[in-house]
This record gives sequence, C-alpha cells and structure tokens, in this order.
Amino acid sequence: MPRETIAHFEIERLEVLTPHGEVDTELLPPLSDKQFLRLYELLQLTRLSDERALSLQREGRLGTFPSSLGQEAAQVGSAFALSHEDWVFPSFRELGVFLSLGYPLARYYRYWTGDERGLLCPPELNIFPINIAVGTHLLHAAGVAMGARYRADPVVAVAYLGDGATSKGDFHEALNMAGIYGLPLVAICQNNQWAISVSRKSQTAAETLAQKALAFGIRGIQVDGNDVLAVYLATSEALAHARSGGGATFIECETYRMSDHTTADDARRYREPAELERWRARDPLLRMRRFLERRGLWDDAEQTALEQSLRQSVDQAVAAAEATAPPVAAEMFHYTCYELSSRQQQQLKECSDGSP
Amino acid sequence: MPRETIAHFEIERLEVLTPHGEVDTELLPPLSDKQFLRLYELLQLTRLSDERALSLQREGRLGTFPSSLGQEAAQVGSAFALSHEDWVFPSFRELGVFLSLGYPLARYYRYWTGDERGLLCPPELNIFPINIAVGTHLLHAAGVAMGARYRADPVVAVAYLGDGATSKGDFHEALNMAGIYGLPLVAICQNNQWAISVSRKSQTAAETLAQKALAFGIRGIQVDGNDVLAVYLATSEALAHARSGGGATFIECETYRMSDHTTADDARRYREPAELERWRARDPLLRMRRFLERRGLWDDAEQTALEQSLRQSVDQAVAAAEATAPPVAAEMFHYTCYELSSRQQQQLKECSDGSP
Amino acid sequence: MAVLNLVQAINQGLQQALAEDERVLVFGEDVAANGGVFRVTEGLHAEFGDARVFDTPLAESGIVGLAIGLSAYGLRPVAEIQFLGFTYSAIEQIYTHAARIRARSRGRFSCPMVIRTPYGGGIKAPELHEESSEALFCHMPGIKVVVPSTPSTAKGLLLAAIQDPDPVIYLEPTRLYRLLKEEVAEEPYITPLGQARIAQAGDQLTIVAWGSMLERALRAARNYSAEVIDLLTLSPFDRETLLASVAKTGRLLIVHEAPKTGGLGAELAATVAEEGIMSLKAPILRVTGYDVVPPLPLLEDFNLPSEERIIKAIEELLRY
Amino acid sequence: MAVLNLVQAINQGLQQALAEDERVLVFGEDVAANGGVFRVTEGLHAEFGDARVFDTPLAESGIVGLAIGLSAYGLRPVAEIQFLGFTYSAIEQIYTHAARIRARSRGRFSCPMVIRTPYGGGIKAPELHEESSEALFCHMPGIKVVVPSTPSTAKGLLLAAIQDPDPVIYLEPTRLYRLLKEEVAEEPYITPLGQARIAQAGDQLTIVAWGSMLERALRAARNYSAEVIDLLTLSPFDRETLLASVAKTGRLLIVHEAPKTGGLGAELAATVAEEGIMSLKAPILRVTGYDVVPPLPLLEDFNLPSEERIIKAIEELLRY
Ligand SMILES: Cc1ncc(C[n+]2csc(CCOP(=O)(O)OP(=O)(O)O)c2C)c(N)n1
Ligand SMILES: Cc1ncc(C[n+]2csc(CCOP(=O)(O)OP(=O)(O)O)c2C)c(N)n1
Ligand SMILES: [Mg+2]
Ligand SMILES: [Mg+2]
Repeated sequence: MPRETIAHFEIERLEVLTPHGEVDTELLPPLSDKQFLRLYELLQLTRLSDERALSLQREGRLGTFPSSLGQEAAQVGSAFALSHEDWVFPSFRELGVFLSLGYPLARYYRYWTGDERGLLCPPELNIFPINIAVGTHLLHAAGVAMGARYRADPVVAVAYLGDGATSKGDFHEALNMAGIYGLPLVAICQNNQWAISVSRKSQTAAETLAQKALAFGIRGIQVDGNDVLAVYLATSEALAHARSGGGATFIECETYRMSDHTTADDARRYREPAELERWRARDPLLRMRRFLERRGLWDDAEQTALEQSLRQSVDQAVAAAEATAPPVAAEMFHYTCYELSSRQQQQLKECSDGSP
Repeated sequence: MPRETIAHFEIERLEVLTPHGEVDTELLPPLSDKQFLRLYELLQLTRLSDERALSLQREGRLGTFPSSLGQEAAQVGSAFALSHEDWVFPSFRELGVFLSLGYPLARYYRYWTGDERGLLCPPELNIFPINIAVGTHLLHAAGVAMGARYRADPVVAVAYLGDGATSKGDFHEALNMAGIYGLPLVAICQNNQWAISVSRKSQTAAETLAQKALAFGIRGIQVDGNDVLAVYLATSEALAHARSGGGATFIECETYRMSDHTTADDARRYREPAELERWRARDPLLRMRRFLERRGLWDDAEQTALEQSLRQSVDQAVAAAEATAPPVAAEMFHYTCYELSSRQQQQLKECSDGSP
Repeated sequence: MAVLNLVQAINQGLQQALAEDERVLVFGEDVAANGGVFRVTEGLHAEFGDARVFDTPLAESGIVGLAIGLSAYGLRPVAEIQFLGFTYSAIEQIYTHAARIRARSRGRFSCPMVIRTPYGGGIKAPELHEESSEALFCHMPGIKVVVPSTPSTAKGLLLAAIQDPDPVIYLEPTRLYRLLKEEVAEEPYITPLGQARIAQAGDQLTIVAWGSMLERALRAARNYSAEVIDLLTLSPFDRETLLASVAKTGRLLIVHEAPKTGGLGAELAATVAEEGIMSLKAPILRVTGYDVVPPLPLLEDFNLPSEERIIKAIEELLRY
Repeated sequence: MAVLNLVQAINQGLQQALAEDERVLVFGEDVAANGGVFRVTEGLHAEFGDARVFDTPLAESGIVGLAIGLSAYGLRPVAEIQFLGFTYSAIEQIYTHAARIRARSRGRFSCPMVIRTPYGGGIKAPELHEESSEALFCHMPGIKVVVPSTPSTAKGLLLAAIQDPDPVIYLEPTRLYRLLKEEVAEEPYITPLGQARIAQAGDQLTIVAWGSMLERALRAARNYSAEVIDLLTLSPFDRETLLASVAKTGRLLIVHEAPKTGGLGAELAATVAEEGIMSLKAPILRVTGYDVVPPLPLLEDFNLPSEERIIKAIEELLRY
C-alpha cells in the first residue's frame, strides 16, 4: 500500500455583484428594496463618518484614527446580517460595523479622542470593547459562543479581524476550540491586503486565508469583500449554520485598505500608488450604487439628498461628542475593579485632591 | 459569477511496511542490509532503555519519566534520516531520537533524575534542551533554520512535537513563519492519539493533523508512524526538500502511546484497554523484525544475542549515571547568566556556606 | 467535620460551587475523565457531565481567553492551568484582557472568573512544574491573587474567589496538597479575600509568608515570640494587618519561594519602609529563593527557603 | 559630534552594529520598508537588504522565539516588538526560554539577543501603546532590562546590549524619542550595562528614576540638593550606587510610571530597607503611576507622576 490520498479539500469564493453592479440573480439575497437602500445608506454613512474623523484628527480634535475607507462593504454587509441578540467582537477598524448596529457615532468619536467612556456599549447592543491587541479577541468570542450554547440562547458570536491577525497564536487557539466544541461563531476576516506595511503575501504563504479553516475542521470561504451583497450572503449563511448547531465559519473578505493604516501612518513609504488605483475601480460604494441604479432605485438627486442628510447627522454627532464634559481623574479608578483596595482608595483621594 | 472553487488540496498518507512486514518495493528506501539491521537495533535499544527507565523510576532511582513505548519507529526512523549537522529540537518523549543520534544514555538518565547536567549536549551533536513547555520550541527551530539559511549552511532544523502541541499558538506562529521565509525546517509530529487524557479527536476537529500544513502553505503529509521505513522515507524526502531550498514540511506520524503518559499517570482512568490491544498488534518493532526475517536477515538466535548485548550497554549506562557525583549548590548559579550580578554573587556565597 | 487534605478541600469546594450555582463551569487540560493531574477535579465530571466539567485542547492562552468570554457572558468559569509555569503564554489574556475588560467597557462587561493552578516547589517535579512567579500577577491592577495555606483556607478562599466579581488567580501550593490535613467544615463557607490571618501571635518580630512557606515559617518560629502572618491574598494584600503587626513588633521578616529580586516580598518591605518605617528597630529581611533559574529536583532543596535559613534570619533580627 | 534625538541615536547605533558585525540582524513588524512606526529603523533596510533587516508576520511570540533560535545559532538578533504592550504574548518565550536556555543547556547554548520596544506614557496614544510593565521582566533571572534616558545613553546601551552574551530587553521611552536632543559621539561606544549614572549630584536626598521619568525628576529636583540617579539598567540594577547614595543622603525617593504595587520601586526600596536602613532619616517614598488600568489619553496626565507630585514628595522627605 503506497502513497494514498486520504483527504480532499476545496476553497470556494463567492461573488454576487460585478464591479459594474450587475448581479448574479441566482445568488441575490432575498432582501427588499428598502433593505437594499438601507445597505447603501449605511455604506455612505460609514464613509462620511470616516472622512469626518480624518478631518477632525487633522484639526487636533481627535486622536490617532484608523480609517475604514474601502472596507465599507465588508463591514456593513456582515453587520447587516446579524440579529439583535448576537455578540460582536470588533477589532479596531470597524466603524461600519458600529454604525450598522446602531452604536452612537458621538460615542465612537469620543473613544478616539482618548476617552474610555466612548466604549460604554448601550444596553441594547452586545459589542465588546474595541480590541487593540491584534488577534487576541477571537477567544472571547469563543467563550461567549460557548456560554450561549450552554444557555441554549440563539446567540452567535461574531468576531472581526484583519489579515495580519491570522498570524497570531490566539487566532489558532480560538478557531481550533471553535472546531472542537462546534461553537456558534463566525470569524469575519477583512483581508485588506496590508497589516500596516506588511503585505498579505508577507503575512502567510497560504494561497488564501480562507483555507486556514482547514486546520481547524471548520467551514472556510472567501468572498469578494467589496461586494456588500456577497458579504451579506456569506455572513447570513454562516450565521444560519451556526444557529442550527453546525458550528463555526471563517469568512475571508477580500478587500483593500484604501487609506493609510492610521492617521499616524504614511502608506506611500511602502506601497505602489498603482495598486491603490486598481482597487479604486472596485470601490464598494460605487458598485452598490450601480446596482441600485440598474434596479431603478437610485439617481443623482437621491444621492445628493442622502449625502446632505447624512452629513447633518454626522455634524450632530460631532457636536454631541465635543459637548461632552471631559472625564475626571477619578474615572481612572472607577472600573479597575468592582471594589477598590485600601491603597487604591488612598490613591484616588490623593489624585482627586491634586492636579495632574 | 457565482460560487467558484479557487483552491484544491489533497493530503497524502505514506506506508511502506504492512503490519506483517511485507514491503511496497517501489517505496523501499535505498538502504543497505546493514542499515536495516541498524534501524532494528536502535528500535530495540530504545525499547530496552525505556523499560529500564521505568523500572528505575519504580525503584525511586529516577524521577517522573515519559515512556516512548510504541513510538520507537517514529523516533528512530526520523532521526536515522538526519545528517550530522542538522539541529534537533526535541519535545520530552524522544528517547529514541537521542539514542539514534548517539546521545549518551547515561546522560539522558541523569536528566531524568533531576540533574540539569544531563542536558549538556556533546559538542558533536546539536540537540537543543528537552522542551517541557509543549509546542513552544518550534519557534527555536525556525530561528535556527533561518540562521542556517543566512549562513548558507546545509543545516535543517528538525523539531519533534506531539498531537497535543498542535493546539498551541506557537505551533501556528512557527510554521507560518516557516512558510513565509521558506525555511529549511521539518516538523515531526508524533500523533500518539493522546495528550495525557485528551484524545486526538478532542484536540482538534481537523480530520488529519497533516492538513494543518495547508494553513501555512507548507508541505504536509501523514505517514504510518509505526512503520520505521515509511517514517525514514518521509523524513528523508522532507530533508532533501528543505536542503534544496524548497522549504518546510510537517509530517504527521500516526502512532500510539502504549504506556501511561508518564510514570505519574494512570491511563486506565481515561482509555479503553481494547484500544491498546488494537495498537499492540501494530507494534513497530515486530513489524521491522518481520521485514528482516522475510529478508533472511534475522532469526531468534540473533534476537537473543542482540537483546543481551543491548541490556549490557544499558546496564553500563545506568552504572555510569549512578556513579556521577550529585551536583553542588553552586551549579544553580553557574549558568543563570554569563556573569553574575553582585546580588547573585552574594547569594552564591550565602548558599555555598550554608546547607539546604 | 471531616479531616481533609488540601486536594480534598479544594475538590469539595469545587463540587459545592458546581452544585449550588449552575453558572459555574470547570475546565482545563485533563480535568474531566482524568480528574486533573493531581486529582483535584476527581469525580466532578462524573457528577456534573460534559457541559459543566470539560477538557480543553492544549492551549493555555485559549483556556484563559475562553474563560474571559464565558464570564463576560454571565457564567462563572473556573479554569485550570495545569501548572503555573504554563500560564506564561496566557499572560496577555490575563493582563491585557481579564484585568481590563471592566475598565475598557466602563463596567458594561466584567470577568468574574477564577484561574486555578498548582504552584511552588518541593515536589521533585520536572522543569516548569515548580514555578513561583506570583509577583508577576501582583503587578497587574484588576487581577486578584490568592494562595491558601491550609485545607480550610483552601476551601474558603476558593468559594470566595468564585463569588468575586473580578478575575482571581488561585494558586495551589503543590507541596501542601497531601502534606497538611485538618478538619474542614462540610457546608460551604467563605474566607474573605483581601484579609490576612494571624497564624501565630507574638510581639518580637513579624514574619510574613504564604502558601507552602507558611508551613515552614511556622516551624521556624515555634520557639520565638513571632507574629506569623499568613498573607492569603497576595493582591490586594492586607496592608492594615501588616502595618499593625510591624507597629507592634518593630521587626519584619518576609519568606517566599520566588527569586528575591522583584518578588512580592519587595512590595511588602517597601510598604513598611514607606508607611511604617518609624516603628522599625531593624532592617527588613527577606529569606527567598535565589535569583536563579529554578533548579531541577536534585538542587531544589538548596533554593527553597529552609527552616534553618529562616531561623538564621530571625536570630539576626533579634540581635537589633 | 552631531546633535541627535533619541530616535536618531538608536538608529545610528543599529546602523553601526549592522555595519560592524554581520551576525547582527534587525527584524520585527514594519521595520523594513516602513522603517518602524517611529522611524527608528529608517534607512536600514535600504542599506543592508532583506537578509539583514526584515519584516515579520504579526506574531510577537514568534518574533521572540525566532530570535532565540537565531541567537542560539550564533547570530545577534535585534528584534523589535512594536510596543511594550504587545510583548505580553511573548512572555513565555522570554521567561521560559530566552532566560533559561543557557542554564538548561549548561552553557552549551545561549541567547545573546536584544528585544527593543517602545514603552511608557505621555504620547497620547491608544490603549496598550503606553505600558510601563518593566517590573515584570526584572523578576526573571536570566533577563537583563535596560532603559536609556538620553540620546547618548540610548546609543551606548544599545551597543552594549547587542554585545551582551545574554538576552536584553531594551526599552525605549517614547515620550523622549523626539523631546531630547544632545551631542552624540559619532563612533560606536558602549555604556556599560549594570551601572547607574549620577545625573545630578546632591546630598540631601536621593532620587532614583529611569527613562522618561528621569527627565521629570531632574526638573523637579532643580532647586534641591538632590542626588538624582539615572538607573539605566533596571535588571540587574546597580545596588552599590544606590546604597552609597542613600548612605550619604539618608533619604530616598523613587519615581516611576508603572503602577505602584509591585513596581521596580518596591525592589529598590526593599533593598535599601534591607541593606541600608541604618542611614535612613525618613520613610522611603515612591511617586508612581496609580494602581489602575492605564488610562486613555484624556486621563493619562493624571496618572503619570508630575513634576508637582515629585516636588511634594521631596518636600515631605526634607521635613524629616
Ligand atoms: C498584538 C499586536 N501587535 C502589534 C500591533 C500593532 N499594530 C496595530 S494594527 C497592526 C496591523 C494589523 O493588521 P491587520 O490585522 O491586517 O488589520 P488592519 O490594520 O489591516 O485592519 C499592527 C501591527 C497590535 N496592535 N497588536
Ligand atoms: C504548555 C504546556 N501545557 C501543559 C503541559 C502539561 N503537559 C505535559 S505533556 C502534556 C500532553 C502533551 O501531549 P502531546 O503534545 O500529544 O505529547 P505526548 O505527551 O503525547 O508525547 C501536557 C498537557 C505542558 N508541559 N506544557
Ligand atoms: Mg489588514
Ligand atoms: Mg500525544
């Protein structure tokens, strides 16, 4: 008995819209026109809120900020598929996810001014704090998924991560556990081709990121991450699979980080402008707009009206964020633990008495 | 453009000897009869040295000991393929590897009495210290592999690990790096079906361990780990591949831990005796012996003579190990760092003056 | 009341916590069918089943991360790490996440979880099986660290840790597992976190120890009028009891297994040097493990503070 | 001699080490084309190429583990971890392996490697970008920890660290990166490890600080006869200089950014309380970060020791 093939695997890619907004009707998700319009509105809202954040940062009114430019479809399309009771574990670049779920933009901005209160998640949402230590939060999603299963709650834990995050050990430990325990977990990877200056190719020799799922015996799929409908469809399928007890899915959304890594970065140092141009042609907003136009749902006037109204709400969010009183020193102590130690109480007193 | 398959993968399994010692001639590695006999001798030496360790432990003459019973083929077959200049990164159950490479048995025993001097590797070998923190040492192999490549040395870094180790984050980080940098590294996984009481199935939902290689874009293969010739062949191929610049290979050797996890364990608490019996029929020594017999190279008289002579050398090793003077307290300080700090010098003095 | 050793007392505490509160889950490597490598979880899997008591893959960061998610979801995970030496790969999860999720989420989420792990030397075990790195975790605001020293405190601290609203690292001194036996109350009870215990009263000097070193400190102190403080909670430690005792005795000796430099003894000494120095009649001495890589079994007795070394330090202090 | 800031001085040190010794390799996330997120490795990739200066995947444990293997093979890796807050996942590699391979192999293998990482607060950066957890690494026998405080010490300590036969963690105070400028000798030179520097002489009290807090301590001490010690090497710290200064001044103040409890200040205080207490005229005070989760930018100034808090402590000490 010589060399024998004992296992076969295939990785699939899903696309629904062409760059011109044409649609594969067989795959078109069963959404109403209102929902298609809502998706587009969220894409626009994300882009405008992001643009505003960048200009606030330039004016010194916001701290370092990671732009989501170019990744709106991956964020909005996936978040739109979630149910109210699902738990979300963001990375640090998910403005579109927060907005799609209804997180107050003013609060999001507060966080990026360096105010911890910006992460206080409203009670009706289950969004874990923004995760800065790349790749480490998938384990929390695994824990919540296991907790939900233990309580027989119909909750799915949805974690967002980047291509860079797939290199971290915790990514591996989390998805391996998701496989073993058959957890209701969906990992949404925005492969935006870069981890700061490290390209996707330098991050792993695997041909696709989706195939990393094979190491864990879970579902893995690649989608066109600039196609909001494909992302929505893949996420919906993964959620249904998870909710029905089928276990976890790893979704690779192929997209592109059109901006610098953050406002502290200068991407011209390490990547070709031509690459950016190629991806600009695949802009996720444009594609959805073309789809709506083809369907007779959209025109220039509507676009203008939408932008105007969205800009107004962004203005309001900025105003609200900036009207917030700054945090007081005691705020540092309040949530370190449930009850302060005697030394912490002493320190709190000392610090509230003095000035910085 | 709908769902499209964008990548295909296959996992292969290699077997050369049947449990009855019949051979797939096409795959028979080009070894001399002398080498076949040497392989068998090493298998026997490993088994007898292991047996002796267990009895020394029962008599209180050795500390906790992890037996390699049943895994001799995976250890000897792989180590036999190595070149003199290769670097080896053992886990903690590789008696057969140490012996095949010529590590002094007496020194190996010393280590397991709790004497750090037992790990002082002779200058002609490159065996890293036994690794207790499961899975963490593959990164050191990656570093050495990179160093070798940097210096254009024809060295391959060979790391041994268990099925349990594949769950650790460092496993993932190491093999991902091996893929990215195309490192001359061979990871030899002894899938002995158990990590203490945790079964292979509870360790990962992946169908095979070999397929974990797909996550890293490196070669992965499964071999019958109780078939010393298959293990030798797979390792030789992987080494050649690495030496020629082809990069890393992950080899899953399917084998079985026939003993308790260590002398501190009682496997009857968590596994069926029937399972052990099934594997006993696939004993790696028996299989190689049958192969030699079929080839007319072996008979009962030779077996008796071999066992006698090996027992003698094991006796000598035990005697040498036990004749070693115990370490002195100062030994604790000597290799903490190259030069002791003033506090360490003070402590060394205090401790050499006093008694425990 | 039954006479129990430490293993049995912890086992009883776990059993009672599981029985009383269905939010409690026990998991880790080899804790289910095998009952833990020290048999601390023996019988729990048989009684409570796969959903409550389960094995994990070999992934310590994963185990802690899983506990974080479970606790944030409202459960009460009690995770076992097989030995303290294997928590090192989980430090990011402990320090970056478990310690901070309450603060980062402004109280919306929290991590009421326990990490149980055997620690300390004196059992002739292989490398990394006898670590005493408790000080690392005492420098992480948001994390509590406790160490029982007897079967009774083992049970009471465990139940207190499980009820605590924040993450607690519960260190089990392996040398004591089967060494100490005493009567332990059958019904569940709490030994409050943050409170030290006067294990021996005295007025000539104060000795602070915890875990397995408490037993040694008590032996060494038998013939002295020494106040021996069993710290029990290392973080946050009981400043008041420490300062009150030193105010009375004027002399302080700290005993721990960990390397001296940067050990918890340093913080205790510094606290007294800052807040209680006026009552000191003598230097503050520390008898500790040396600043070395923890030695293998043949040398470990040279490293662990011995009764003799402790007595020598007592005598030295009393000369002032 | 050119006037350089800290970034430039470190960059020059790296460039010279690479040029002088082909065993030196520089790697980490974004250190190649991007020149590091603070531009510390700027130009090195262009000069020395892919084999000497390269990017790694996003895997900190991996980066350190790789350095261990490279150093054991005889090379001199200088690995960058992008921020100290991301070393936590590499602690197992640092503590279990880098610190112990010399001991475990009885000297056959060793790890002459440097881990460079930006650390400390005051730069209004996001969470985990302003950590000051140096004390954790000071409790690991086998690991050295150094912190420069000026461009000159930055270059000299870096070159010393690269030549050191053992693993060194080299912490770069980000607040000083572009704040301090001074003349730095062009040719390579060494600032010896293990030796503190008297940054200001004085005889009424001793102040110990390091990194970015040294700058603040010096400002606060301007109008006092304070001996300000720049610790430079945190592990092993310079006991002799510390004790000699306190013997002279009789008063000790320690300033650090890290949370108070379990910080390195505790070890310094404990050392003096053990070996130098007889010369003390006053309590040993510590002005430190609070025992809290490090706050985000809007609150960080409340947490970092301010000049005012340091002066208050000086005044208090001088009242004794
Ligand atoms: C553990 C860790 N290491 C390093 C960093 C610094 N860092 C922040 S974002 C980033 C790149 C992340 O890449 P990716 O996961 O692809 O996410 P993206 O930035 O593309 O959204 C790095 C290296 C970090 N935040 N956490
Ligand atoms: C990081 C770490 N976690 C836990 C342990 C305790 N432990 C020792 S061996 C072992 C199981 C290892 O399983 P595997 O990798 O399959 O190797 P095997 O014992 O089967 O040879 C465990 C959990 C350890 N040594 N290291
Ligand atoms: Mg990315
Ligand atoms: Mg195994």
